[in-house]
Amino acid sequence: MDLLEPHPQGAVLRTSIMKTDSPIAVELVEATKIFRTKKTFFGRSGEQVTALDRVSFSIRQGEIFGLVGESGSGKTTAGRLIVKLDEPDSGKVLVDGVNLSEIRGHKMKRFRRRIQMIFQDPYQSLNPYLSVYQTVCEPVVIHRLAAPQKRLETVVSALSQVGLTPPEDYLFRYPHQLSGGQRQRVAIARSTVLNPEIIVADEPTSMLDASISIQIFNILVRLKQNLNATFLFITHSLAAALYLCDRIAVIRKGKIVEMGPAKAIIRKPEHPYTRELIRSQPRFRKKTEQRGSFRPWENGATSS
Amino acid sequence: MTVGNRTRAALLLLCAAVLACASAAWAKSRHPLRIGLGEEPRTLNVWMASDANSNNILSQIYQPLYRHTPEETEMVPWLAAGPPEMEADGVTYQVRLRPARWSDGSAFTAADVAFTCRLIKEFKIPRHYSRWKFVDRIEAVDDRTVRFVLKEPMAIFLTRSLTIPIVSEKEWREVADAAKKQKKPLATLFNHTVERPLGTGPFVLEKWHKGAFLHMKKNDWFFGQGLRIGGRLLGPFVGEILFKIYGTSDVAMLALKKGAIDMYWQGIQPGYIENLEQHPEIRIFSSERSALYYLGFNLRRPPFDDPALRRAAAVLVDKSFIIERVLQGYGSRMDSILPAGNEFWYNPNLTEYGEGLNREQRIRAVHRILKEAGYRWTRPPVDDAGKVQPAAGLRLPDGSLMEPLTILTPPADYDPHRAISGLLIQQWLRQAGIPASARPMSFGALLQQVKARHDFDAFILGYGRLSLDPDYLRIFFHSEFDRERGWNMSGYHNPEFDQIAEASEKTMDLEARRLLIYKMQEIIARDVPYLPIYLPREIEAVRTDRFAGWVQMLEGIGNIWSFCQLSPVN
Amino acid sequence: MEIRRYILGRLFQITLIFFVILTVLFLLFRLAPGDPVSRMVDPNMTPEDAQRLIEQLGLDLPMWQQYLIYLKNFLKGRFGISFHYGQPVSEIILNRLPNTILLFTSSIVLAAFVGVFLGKIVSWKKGERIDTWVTIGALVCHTLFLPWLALIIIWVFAYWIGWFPLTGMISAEIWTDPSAGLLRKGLDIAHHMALPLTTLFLIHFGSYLLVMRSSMLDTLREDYILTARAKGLDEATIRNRHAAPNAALPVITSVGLSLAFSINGGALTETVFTWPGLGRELVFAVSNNDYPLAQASFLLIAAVVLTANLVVDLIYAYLDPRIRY
Amino acid sequence: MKTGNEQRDTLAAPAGRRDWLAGGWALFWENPIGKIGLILMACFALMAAASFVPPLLDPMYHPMHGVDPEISHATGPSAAHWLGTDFIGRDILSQLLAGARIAFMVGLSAAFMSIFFGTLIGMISGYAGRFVDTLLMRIADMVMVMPTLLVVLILSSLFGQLRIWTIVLLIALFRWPGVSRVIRAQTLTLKHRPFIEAARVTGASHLRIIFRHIFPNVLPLALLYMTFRVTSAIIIEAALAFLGFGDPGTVSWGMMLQWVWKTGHMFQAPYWLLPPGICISLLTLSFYMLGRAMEEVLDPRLRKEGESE
Repeated sequence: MDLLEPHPQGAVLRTSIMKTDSPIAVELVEATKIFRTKKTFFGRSGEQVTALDRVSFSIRQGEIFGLVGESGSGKTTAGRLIVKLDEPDSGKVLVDGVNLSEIRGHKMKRFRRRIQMIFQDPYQSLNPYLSVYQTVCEPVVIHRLAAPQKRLETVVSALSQVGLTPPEDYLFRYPHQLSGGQRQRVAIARSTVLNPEIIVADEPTSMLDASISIQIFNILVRLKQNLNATFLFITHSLAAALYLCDRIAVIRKGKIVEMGPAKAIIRKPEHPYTRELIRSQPRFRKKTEQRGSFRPWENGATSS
Repeated sequence: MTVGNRTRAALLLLCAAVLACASAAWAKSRHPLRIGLGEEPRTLNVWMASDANSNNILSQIYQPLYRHTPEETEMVPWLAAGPPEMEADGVTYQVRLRPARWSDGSAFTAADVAFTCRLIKEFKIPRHYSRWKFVDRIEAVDDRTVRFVLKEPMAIFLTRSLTIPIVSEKEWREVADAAKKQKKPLATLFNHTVERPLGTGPFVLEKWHKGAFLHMKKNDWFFGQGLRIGGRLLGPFVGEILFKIYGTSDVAMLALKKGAIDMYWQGIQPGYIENLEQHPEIRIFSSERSALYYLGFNLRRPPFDDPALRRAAAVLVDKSFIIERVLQGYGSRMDSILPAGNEFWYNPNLTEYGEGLNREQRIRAVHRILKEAGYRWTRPPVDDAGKVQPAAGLRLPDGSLMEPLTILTPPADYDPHRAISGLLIQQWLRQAGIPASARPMSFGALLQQVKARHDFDAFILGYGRLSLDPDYLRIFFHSEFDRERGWNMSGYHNPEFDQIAEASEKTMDLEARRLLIYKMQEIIARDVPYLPIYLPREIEAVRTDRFAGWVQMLEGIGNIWSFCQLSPVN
Repeated sequence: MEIRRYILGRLFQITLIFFVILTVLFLLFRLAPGDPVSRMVDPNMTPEDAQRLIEQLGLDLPMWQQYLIYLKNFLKGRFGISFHYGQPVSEIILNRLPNTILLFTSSIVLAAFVGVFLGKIVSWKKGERIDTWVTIGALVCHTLFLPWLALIIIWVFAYWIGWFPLTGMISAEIWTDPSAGLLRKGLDIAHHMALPLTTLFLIHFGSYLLVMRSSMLDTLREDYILTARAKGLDEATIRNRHAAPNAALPVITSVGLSLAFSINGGALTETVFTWPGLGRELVFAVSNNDYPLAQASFLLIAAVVLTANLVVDLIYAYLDPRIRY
Repeated sequence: MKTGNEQRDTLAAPAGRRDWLAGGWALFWENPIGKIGLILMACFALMAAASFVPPLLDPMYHPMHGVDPEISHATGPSAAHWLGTDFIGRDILSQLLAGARIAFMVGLSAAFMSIFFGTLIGMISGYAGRFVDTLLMRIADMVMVMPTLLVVLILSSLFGQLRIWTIVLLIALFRWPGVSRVIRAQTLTLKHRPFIEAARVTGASHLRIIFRHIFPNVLPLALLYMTFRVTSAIIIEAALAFLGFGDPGTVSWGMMLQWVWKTGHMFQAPYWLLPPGICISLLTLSFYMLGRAMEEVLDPRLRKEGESE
């Protein structure tokens, strides 16, 4: 197995190596999603865009699965289907074998607690009118995770887990008083305060500077360890996918063109699109060559 | 820029034209009498017309057999040639007619009179039918003689029945026949549009320009022209009348001051007087009215089913205050249902509740009245030391707390005097702990509530243009009229009163009838189902520089005598 | 194709809305207390008389039957007989409608023109003193209390200075004069219309000015204005030929949207100036419990506003191809 | 430790909320329209506060029931009555002061209610979409074409004279559609913003999303519209009272005008006619100006422009 080979990501990743026989956590079966342009008064539809075209893949428990593709390829749509922000037009999304479209009512709420998403743009994903405390506490309140008097404690611990220390400094700040990296940490804290089993991370670093991205990666990796969660990592960066993911799928125009262990795909891309993707990312090339010096998580862990 | 310039040029041109037009004053030799009306007449259909403005116009056109002289002392024959002749049986009357012509030149005959009366009976025309249903037969004896046969002797026949306006058979025969064939004859008759009413009066309608004016011309066929009736030489001496419609009195007053109208045919608020008096050309007439403005109680349910409470309310209402301030002195207090000016029928010896007392004395008096009647307060209006204090927690004699009650009044836009009086009375009643609040209501809704549903505690209403004959006393308080849409709105039941009222209806001897009417007034003043409050005066203003000869009588100067006698100044 | 569908859709919506208004009005007027008969305060009106009249007017039928009759008559264009005037309501309305249209449209058009013109000018001088003062002036005019303003105008211009007739629409003297020609009569109407027109104009032009001003400021930031400037066109040409026509679009919408508001003002103006229009008639019908007349006038007003909104939408869709909903 | 990037990030971040408010305030105050509006409004607020004083001095200054025992007709200004008295001897100044209180009460509460309805309906409509949206917006269209004054006039005449609170409620009920359209449009843009989706993912209910997440975001806009609604509410109440359909138990400025008008003092008692009319006009003007100035502060486009100047 490729995964057993010595891995440049060293100790961190090794812990995440999953067993091939662990049960399937998330599965997309022939999922199709079509977006239509705005409807007119008589219900006549406008133009159609197929965001996902009969896509199937499965993620095993504890796995970090990468979904790689350029923008508009449908990778975000797949993530949104999994957290049930969108419904597939055909096909199924299964979580622990349960079809998502059948989950309703209070079951839905329980489901929400188990699957969380980290959004791409931290400038957009935080409500500007809620303080850090209010934002992070909200899931706690919704799911009644802690008694009212223990909420502060829960929030503080979630904040320190994402490296916002001392947490008290941040509790009563508003998003516009935070930097991008700090915001994304708050967003991560909001997702992880629920101790979710599955986390969909939708390009969590694409809006951030490189050095801050690395800190964020680092936090994600640590969280994964702590929570033993399953990860769907959506990215356009093959480099990030390679470093973080166990397996990846390359998606193009709503179709998966290639899927397999991360390293195998990047070393031996079979589909021309994957090759093109690799070529189009000079940074990736360069960085894979200088891999040895690129270990941001080691200092990142102490940086903030 | 070009658009702007063009617009501006066009505007300038328009302004110039308008100004030129304005300055080119109307310098014609015509000399019409110009009268302001508060509102447009509703209709020229005489059967439908129940509003003052329509009646103002129609009174120039349709004429009755008899009418009151300006002095109001007697009825004089108008279309009739002489007084009605009663035959020995006491129920048959014969009326001779004057030689007269309709305004189209055709002859006015007994057939027209008979037709009019039969029309009323046949269609049961509301407001008129009640005065004709006791008439058995109407016959045209010859062209100039009509005979009426009554079912029984009726006091109001002469004063009320024979004063209806006579219409021409020619004008109405076809309409009536067509209406009779309809499913709803009365509605058809009511909704018949009259374009050019045909009458015998001093003026004829020339044109009604809807929303703007009515134009009337002298009727050359007017029977009274050159005659001396009621001691007056009749004209008309005015060739034309223009009735202009002003929506508000303020503007009409400005028009009067500016000289755009010669008279405003509507009572005006006392507020105008001071200012108008400064104009040398303007003369103010303040005339008696035959009216009644009163506070009515609901005797069908507590708390006003108790006469003691009604009397207490009567003491609390400071009529002089209302007259002095709200009416600005242009009115007089009423203690009877009849206006004091109706000298023959008016009973001058009635209880004058609260007369001459000041506020504190009134409260003390009421405290006494109510205490004796068994009322209790948690906080009486007069404390043990005899000091007047704000009262609270009034309990009825049966021990229950008095529920909040409402005094319904017409809205301020309809009659500000009554609306404000309502608020004042509310305050006064509260001083004795009576939890009253005034509630103005649109006129239709108010009448529905009071007259049809009988769902109210108290109300303020008024009657204008009450007839001189006091038969309305019977209609207001006889228990027969306590029903849906009946005029006994208080729900007053008193067998003694009913008996006297019935007798008064049929007593033909004036003196005997007067005693009965006196007694009825006494009973009402004692039981207070209505508390008469004030009798406003009719205030009218005219210009004196163009026309003279206004005749003042009850209800003001806007009467047929004025229009028959007015003549241009020099 | 697109636009036709859009128009059809809007028409369908409007018909639906109109039907709802029709029904609501019916219910309101039937549930309300008070009927034309109880207004006849005359001791000679006996309870029997009243009952007879109510039957004759068809007010004693069951509600649903009245409603069906109402709908049937409406479809036939019959609005019943006015309780107050005893004439067919349609006749009264037809008599009053032209007067309202005359006063209303001329004031709105005038206000829109002047508002657009001034708005164009002041937007060009943004930040200068004239801009501030004109804006404040427009705000003041816009918020003046209309009936009060109308009364002051009557007082000053009709009574004190005496340039204009007090109220009304025509002078009886001229219209009863057989020698008066059409021109003289027309000028007489114009003379009477001057003051109510001024009142409505003052109330309305401010809002159009403000809309035009901000719309102009938006437009001036557009690229094509920059292009025009770069081409070296003179300021007046840029302002009048390039910016203003585009900036005037929102004014059209604003006219449409503020129509309901304008009708309130129109009714008040007509009432104070005794202008024999529909608004005044409605106010009167309402206070006289004349259901058929009030109902029909209100329906007509609603229909006019609805249609005007439709027209505005269409004009907008036509002029601005970007917006096709 | 902060990396250089993070420092730069902090600098680039928008200024703190307080700074933003202060900036807004400065911009607002710079605007002559905002300044005049605010000063005017402060004057009227003072009047409203002062309305409690005269009846304490002497019961004859009670605006509704108090009458000067010496005076029984309308009189001009004097030492005892600075603005004169009305026709039954009530003090005009105390009526004017009480009118300020009523105007504020009517304006603010009707505006508040209509904003409340409008915001609620707009948020629900925009958030729910589909059938609910269509239904609510068609209702809004329908209500929007109703001339509010005439509708309230009809209602008040049908159901008897209305109490002041009924009038307030009716005004609110007919003035929400404009607001709800704006709020709906705003909600539509917010609805697909990631922070709303984030809330959905955390399991927030629809109600929670509407009130916790959308509401604060549309609130500034709603408040802006409230100032315009205050204006129209005051005008409608005054016009209604002027026509004689107001609450006779209140001393509103419209009611004062009605008294002047109906008692025949319109063109003879300028001391009685002018003050209420001027007050109505100026108070509505002040709210309108406030709204205009606020609009410029809130509109980021105009704001940028303002800052660059």
